Amino acid sequence: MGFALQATAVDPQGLSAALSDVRAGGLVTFEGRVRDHSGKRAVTALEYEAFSPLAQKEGDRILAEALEKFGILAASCTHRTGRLAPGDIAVWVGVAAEHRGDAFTACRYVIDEIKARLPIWKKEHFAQGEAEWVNCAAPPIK
Amino acid sequence: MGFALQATAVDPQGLSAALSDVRAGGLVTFEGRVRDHSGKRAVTALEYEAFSPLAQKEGDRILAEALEKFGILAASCTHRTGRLAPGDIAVWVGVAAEHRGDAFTACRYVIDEIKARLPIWKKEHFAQGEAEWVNCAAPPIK
Amino acid sequence: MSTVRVRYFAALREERGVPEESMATVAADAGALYDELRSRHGLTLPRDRVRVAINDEFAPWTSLLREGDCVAFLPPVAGG
Amino acid sequence: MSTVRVRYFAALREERGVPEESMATVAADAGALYDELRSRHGLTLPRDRVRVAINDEFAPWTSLLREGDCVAFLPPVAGG
Repeated sequence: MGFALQATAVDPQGLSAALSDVRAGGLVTFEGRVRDHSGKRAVTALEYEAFSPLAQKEGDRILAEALEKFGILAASCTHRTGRLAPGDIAVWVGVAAEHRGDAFTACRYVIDEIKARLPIWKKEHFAQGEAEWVNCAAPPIK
Repeated sequence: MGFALQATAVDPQGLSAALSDVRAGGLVTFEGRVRDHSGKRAVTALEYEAFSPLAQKEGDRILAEALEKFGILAASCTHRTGRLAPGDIAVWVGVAAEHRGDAFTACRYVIDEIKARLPIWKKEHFAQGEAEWVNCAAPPIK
Repeated sequence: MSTVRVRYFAALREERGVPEESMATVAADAGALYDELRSRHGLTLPRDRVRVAINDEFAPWTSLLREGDCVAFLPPVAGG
Repeated sequence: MSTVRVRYFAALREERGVPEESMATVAADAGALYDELRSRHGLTLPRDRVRVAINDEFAPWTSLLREGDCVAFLPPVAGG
């Protein structure tokens, strides 16, 4: 339950189990995995760097917002840090609710806000050997 | 993968694993569980009855529609039959896509259509001993 | 006059007391067959809350019955 | 003049070459501090693509710097 940053593999089964509640009719989960490509380039690894104390606060706030905005019973989110390979789970979100509509809406809200607000960065390592921080390229000179 | 009706416990971990695809960035799943209440009455068990050959065809059609309508890589759905206790998984849907928006939309589509169209019925057994088929009450006399 | 196999599900099965039966009917189409069965067995659900499937596929109430058809009556579904 | 601790992340950390440093600055607010560091170290990201956090909380660029503040510069995030 709650938000967690962790340097070890994500366990979706354990996280789902922690959200089970006999009042809940629906559990919606989102698993974000490392893709084997970015644009047309083959990706060999992703490296996540977090500003931990602020990421933890912001993650906690996002879950609190979801619980306040939507009719849900429980929500949790876990985000990886460190070096990941294609296929690894980078982020997991789960929302339990009495009614499925609320669970879908809240789960979507949490992952959208996590992606937009959490102070976490990722560096893509490509098959050709180069590496780039996502979203951090300097703008072209105007 | 695909649609399945089954009389034994649903295995979300195995179903998720079957959808894993290194091209997929996102996996959205929906787990529908038996609630311990219905309205204000305590539920002790749910009994699912299916018209199997038609439910199988309709389930296959719903997944094919999702694959056609949305930009997704794979989808699957498993629906229980038989007698279930509160907390048991009654239906599971999983959708893998490159982009999370498509995965959410398609997963929601599949569970909504499954609930509206699949020839499956459920009987609620209440703590007081009585039992009722959901949605099957005769209309009041006008 | 044709002989058809009739299947009932859920609440309809319990009201009829059997999951299926073979019967000869003068009903020309699926709708007329349901009306016949409804009045004979006191089924409570009106036709507009029931769907029919013929030979394991959804079908309109106006479907003409053919010898040997399997006609299934489906009360309102409640999956998930 | 105040002494602050500065933290850099991701692309900014690599451009600066260190994850953090202590420094004395005459900058009055967080925005002026970033401008000073940007020109001194040739950081490529303009201020409008960077966010600042002071003492582990998001803060506006106009925040006045106080002695001992920990000022973190955050390039565009990319979680998930």
